[in-house]
Amino acid sequence: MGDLAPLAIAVPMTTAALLVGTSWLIPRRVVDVASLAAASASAVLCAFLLHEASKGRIVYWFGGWEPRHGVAIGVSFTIDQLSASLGLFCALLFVTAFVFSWRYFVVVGPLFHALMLVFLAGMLGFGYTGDLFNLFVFFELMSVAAYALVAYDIEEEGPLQGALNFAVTNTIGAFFILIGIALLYGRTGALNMAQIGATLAGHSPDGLVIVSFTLIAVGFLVKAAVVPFHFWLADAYSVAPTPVCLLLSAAMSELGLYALARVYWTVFSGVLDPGDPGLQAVLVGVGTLTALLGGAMCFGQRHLKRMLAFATVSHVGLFLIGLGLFDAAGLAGTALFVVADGCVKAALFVSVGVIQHLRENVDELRLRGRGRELKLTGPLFAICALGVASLPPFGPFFGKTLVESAATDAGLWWVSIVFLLSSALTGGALLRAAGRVFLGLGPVRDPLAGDEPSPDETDPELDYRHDRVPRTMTVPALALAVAGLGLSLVPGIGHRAERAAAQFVDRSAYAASVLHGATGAPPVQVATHSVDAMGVAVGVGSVLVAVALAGAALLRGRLRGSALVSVEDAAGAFLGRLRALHSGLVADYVAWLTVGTALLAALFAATLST
Amino acid sequence: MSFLPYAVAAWIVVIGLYGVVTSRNLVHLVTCLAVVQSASYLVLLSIGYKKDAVAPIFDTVRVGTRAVDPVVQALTLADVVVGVTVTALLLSLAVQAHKRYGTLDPEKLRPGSRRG
Amino acid sequence: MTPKVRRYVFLVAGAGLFIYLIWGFSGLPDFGHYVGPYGDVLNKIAVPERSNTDIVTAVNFDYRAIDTLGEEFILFAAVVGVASLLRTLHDESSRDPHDDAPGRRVPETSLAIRVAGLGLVAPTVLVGIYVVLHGHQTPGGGFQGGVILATALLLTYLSADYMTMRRVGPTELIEAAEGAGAVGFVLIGLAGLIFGTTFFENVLGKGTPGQLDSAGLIPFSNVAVGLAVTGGFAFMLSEFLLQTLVRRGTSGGRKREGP
Amino acid sequence: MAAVATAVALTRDPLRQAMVASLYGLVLGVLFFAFEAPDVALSQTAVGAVALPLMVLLALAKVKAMETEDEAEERGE
Repeated sequence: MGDLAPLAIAVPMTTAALLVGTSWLIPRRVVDVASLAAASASAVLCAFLLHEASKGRIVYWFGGWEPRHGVAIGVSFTIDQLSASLGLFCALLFVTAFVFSWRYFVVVGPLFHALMLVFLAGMLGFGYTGDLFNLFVFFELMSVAAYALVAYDIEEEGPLQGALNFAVTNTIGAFFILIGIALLYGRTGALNMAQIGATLAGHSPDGLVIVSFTLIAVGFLVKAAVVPFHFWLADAYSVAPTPVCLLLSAAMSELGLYALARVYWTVFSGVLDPGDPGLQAVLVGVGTLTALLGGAMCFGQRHLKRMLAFATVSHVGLFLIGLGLFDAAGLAGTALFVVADGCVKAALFVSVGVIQHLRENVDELRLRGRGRELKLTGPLFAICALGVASLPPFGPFFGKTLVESAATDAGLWWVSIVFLLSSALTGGALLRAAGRVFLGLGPVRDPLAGDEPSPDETDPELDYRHDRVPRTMTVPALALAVAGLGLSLVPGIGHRAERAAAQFVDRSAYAASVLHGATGAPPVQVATHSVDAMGVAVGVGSVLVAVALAGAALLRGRLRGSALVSVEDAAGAFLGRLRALHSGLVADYVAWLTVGTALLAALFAATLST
Repeated sequence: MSFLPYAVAAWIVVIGLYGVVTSRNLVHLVTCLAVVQSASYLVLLSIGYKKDAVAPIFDTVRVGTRAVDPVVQALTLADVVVGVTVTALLLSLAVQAHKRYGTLDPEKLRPGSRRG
Repeated sequence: MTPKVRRYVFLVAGAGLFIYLIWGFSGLPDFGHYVGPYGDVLNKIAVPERSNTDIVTAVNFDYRAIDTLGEEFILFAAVVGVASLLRTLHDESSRDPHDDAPGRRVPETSLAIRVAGLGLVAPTVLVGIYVVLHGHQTPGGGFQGGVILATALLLTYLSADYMTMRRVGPTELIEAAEGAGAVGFVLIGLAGLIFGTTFFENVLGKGTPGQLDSAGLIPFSNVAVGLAVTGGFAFMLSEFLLQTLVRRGTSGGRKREGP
Repeated sequence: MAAVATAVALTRDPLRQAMVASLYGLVLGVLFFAFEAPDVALSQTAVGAVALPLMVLLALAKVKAMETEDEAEERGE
C-alpha cells in the first residue's frame, strides 16, 4: 500500500501536463471533469495512505535506493499519521475548490486547472517528503504554482501587485531556506532529515546550527505569514480568485508551519533542546504578536477578503504558539485546530465568493444590507463567524482549548488570554460584517474599518450579474462548514491526534524507521487531554467579547456621546496607523523581512548559544 | 583565503537585497533578486569543493580518484533552473504591470497612488 | 516608509544579516576540505551500479530523480503561469508582423548576418542534441541541452524574423513538447513502479559504462527532460517576443483603470 | 566576483544592468568550471549569460514599445 505514495503526486502532475499538452483539443467541461477526477483520485490515495500510516510510518525510497550503513543515498517519502492527515485534508480542499470553480469563471482555459493540479502535487510532496532538499523543491513547486494562480485574473486591477509582493518576498524566503540547507549539508554531508538529525544530535549548538535553524525558520515563517513577514499575505489573498484564496488560507500557510515543526523535530530537536526556555519564548512571543496584530488588522478591514486574510494571519499566530510549546500535547491541539479552522475559513471564503458572484463587490460597507436575500449564505457565514470566535463545542474551539491546556501545563497561563483576544477580534470582525451585509445593521460609515476608498471597488472576477447561486457553490460551503465545525464531534479524534503528535515528536523512532527500517507504529499509550471547565469559560468568554465588539461597531450611532466614542477614536487612529504600515510596497516588505530576520537572528543567537 | 568564497556569497546576498530594497524599476528589482539567488549557487558549490580533486565524471579518470562532491552540483543545477523560471515569471508580471499602469516604478504602482 | 528611511533601516538590518551569515558560514569546513559521506558514497557506487560516468547526471536522474521531477514541474508551472499572465487581453490586437514593432531595430539586418545566423542554428541544434544524449557520460544533459536548443530557436529569430520562428516552432507544438516531456518523465518514474518495484527504479539493462546505450533509463530521462526544458524555455522566450508584437487597441489599455 | 555582483545591483538603468548581469552570469560560469563543476558551469553560462539577460531585454523592448506608442498616441490626440 505504501507504493501508492508516488501515485498521489504523479496523478495530478500527469493530468496537468496532459491538459496543457492537448489544450487545443479538449473542451472546457472535459477539463473540469478531468481535474476534478484527478483531485478526487489523489484524495482517495491520500485516504489509503492515512489508513496505512496509522499502522506504522510509511517509508518509501524512490528508485529503491535504500540507505546503506545509515547513509541515505536516495530520497524518501516518510509518511506518518500527521503528514498523511494533512495530505488528505489538502486533497479534499482541492476537491471542494474544483467543485466551486465549476461555475465560477466565465472563461477559463486549462491553464487554471493545470496550475491547481500542480499546486496540489506540490503540497502533497511537501507534506510527505523526508528529505530536506526535496522539501525545498516541493516548497518552490507549491510557491511557483501559487504565484501564477494569484495573478490569474489579469483582467483586473489588483492581482499583479499582490502577486508581485507575494512572489518577491517568498522567493527570498525560499532562498534563505536553501542557504540553511546548504549549511546543514556542509556540516553533516546529508540531506535526509533523519540522517542530519542523527548526525547533529548530542552536540551543543554552535553558530552554524543556530544560523541554519534561523534561516530555515524564517523561510517557513514567510510562507506562513508570521509577523513581520506577513505583509504579502493580505495583498495576495485580497486579489486571488476565491478558489485559490480558499487553498492559500486553509492549507498553504499551515503547511509552512507544518514544515517548521517537521524540520525542527526531525533535524534540530537533538541539538536544540525542546525544553529550552529561550526557544519556546521566542516562538510563543512571535506567535502572540502575530495573533494580536492580525486580529487588530482583521477588525480594521472592510474588504471582506482582506478581513479573512488577516484572520488567517491571526490564527497562524495561534498555531505558532501551539507549535512553540514544543510538546506533543500542543502539537496535537494545533493539528486539530488547523484542520477545523482551515475548513471554517474555507467555508467563509466560499461564502464571500458567493456574495461576490451575486453582488460583484466584496466591500463590507458597500454591501450593507445587500445580502438580505441570501437565506442560506447569511446564516452559514454567521455560524462560521461564531465558530471562529471559538464557540463550544465546535471544531475550532476544541483545537484551541487543547492548545490552551497544554500551554497552562507548560506554565504559560496567559496564552489563554491571547487566544481569547485573537478569537474575539477575528470573530467580532466577521460577526460585524455578517450583521452589516446580511441584516443591514450599522451605519454606512465606519472609522474603525477605514474611510479611505477601498482600492478594489470594482468586481475583481466577473463582469456580469447573476441572480442565482449555483449549487456547485453552496454545497462546498456547507460541506466545509459541517466538516470544520463538526470535527470535534468525531469520536476519539482527540486521542488520535495525540497519538499522531506523539509519533511526530519522537526523533529517534523516526530515524530508526527511516535509516534502519524499523517499523514505526504510533504509540498506543499517550496522555489524553480533554476539554475542561476553564477551556469552556475561555471559549464562551471570547464569543461574548466578539459579540460585544461587533455590537459596539454596529450600534455606534446610538452610542454617541458616551465614553465609548473616545475609545473608538483612539482605536480608529491606531488601526489607521497599522494600515499605513501595510503600504503595498514590495521594497518595504523586503526591508521588513530583513529586519525580521536580523531580529529573530539576534534573539536566537542570544538565547540559544551557550 | 579559505573563507573567501563564503564571505563573497554573504556580500552578494546583502548587496542584492539592497538592490531590491532601493529599486525604482521592477525589471531592475527582478534582476537584483536573481543576483541574490546566485549566492546560493556559490555557497553550494563552495561547500562541495575539494582541493586537488577532479570533477565527478569518470569517463576518462578511474573510479576512486579524489573527486569533488557531485550532490551539491546536482542541487545547484536544480537551483539554477528554479531560479530562472521564477525570474521569468516575475518578469512577465512586471511586463503586465507596465501594460496595465504604464510604469515600472513600484512607488507609483502602489494602490493609493495609481489613481488619477 | 519613505525611501530614505527604508534605506537606513535596511542598512542596519542588512549589516546584521551579513554578520550573522558570516557567523554561520564560519562553522563550515574550510574551503576545499569538505568531507561528506553522501557524495563520496555516490562517487564510488554510481559507475559500477549505474554504468553512468557523469555522477551529477546519475544523481539528478536516478538517486534523486524525484527532485528533478519536482523541478520539471516548477518549470511547467512557470511556463503555464507565463502563458496565463501574458495571454492577450481582449483589448489588444496583434500587430501585423511585417510592421516594425517600435523599439525593434531588427529589420535592417543584412543578408550576410542572416545567413551567418541561420548557419549557426544548425550546429547549435546539433550541439544541443549531443549534450542531451550524452548527459550520462560527459558534462551536460537534459537541462543544459534543452536550454541550448531553446537558444537555437531564439537565434533563428535574431537572425531572421519572428515569422520564421513561428514556422520553426509554432506555439502549440512547443506547448505539446513541454507537456510531452513532463509527462514522459512521470511515465519513466511509473515504469519503475510497473515493471520494477518502486517509482523511478531503473528497469532497463545498464550496458557498459561510457557507451551511449549505457545507464539504463537515464538517457531516456535526459531526453524527456530535454524536451520539456526546450519546450519550456522556447515557450517563455517566444511568449516574451510575442509580447513585443502585441499592442493595445485604441479603445482599451490603461484607460480602464481608476474610477 | 563580488565587484561584478555589486555592479549588477547598483546599475540603475535596467538596460545596462542586463549587460552587466550577462557578464556576471559568464563570470559565474567560468568560476564554476574552476570549481570542477562542468555541468553547472554549462547551464549557468547558458542560463545566466544568455537566456536570462535575453528575457530581460525582451521585457524591456516590450516596455519601450509601449512607451513609444503612448507618446505617439499623446501627440496624435
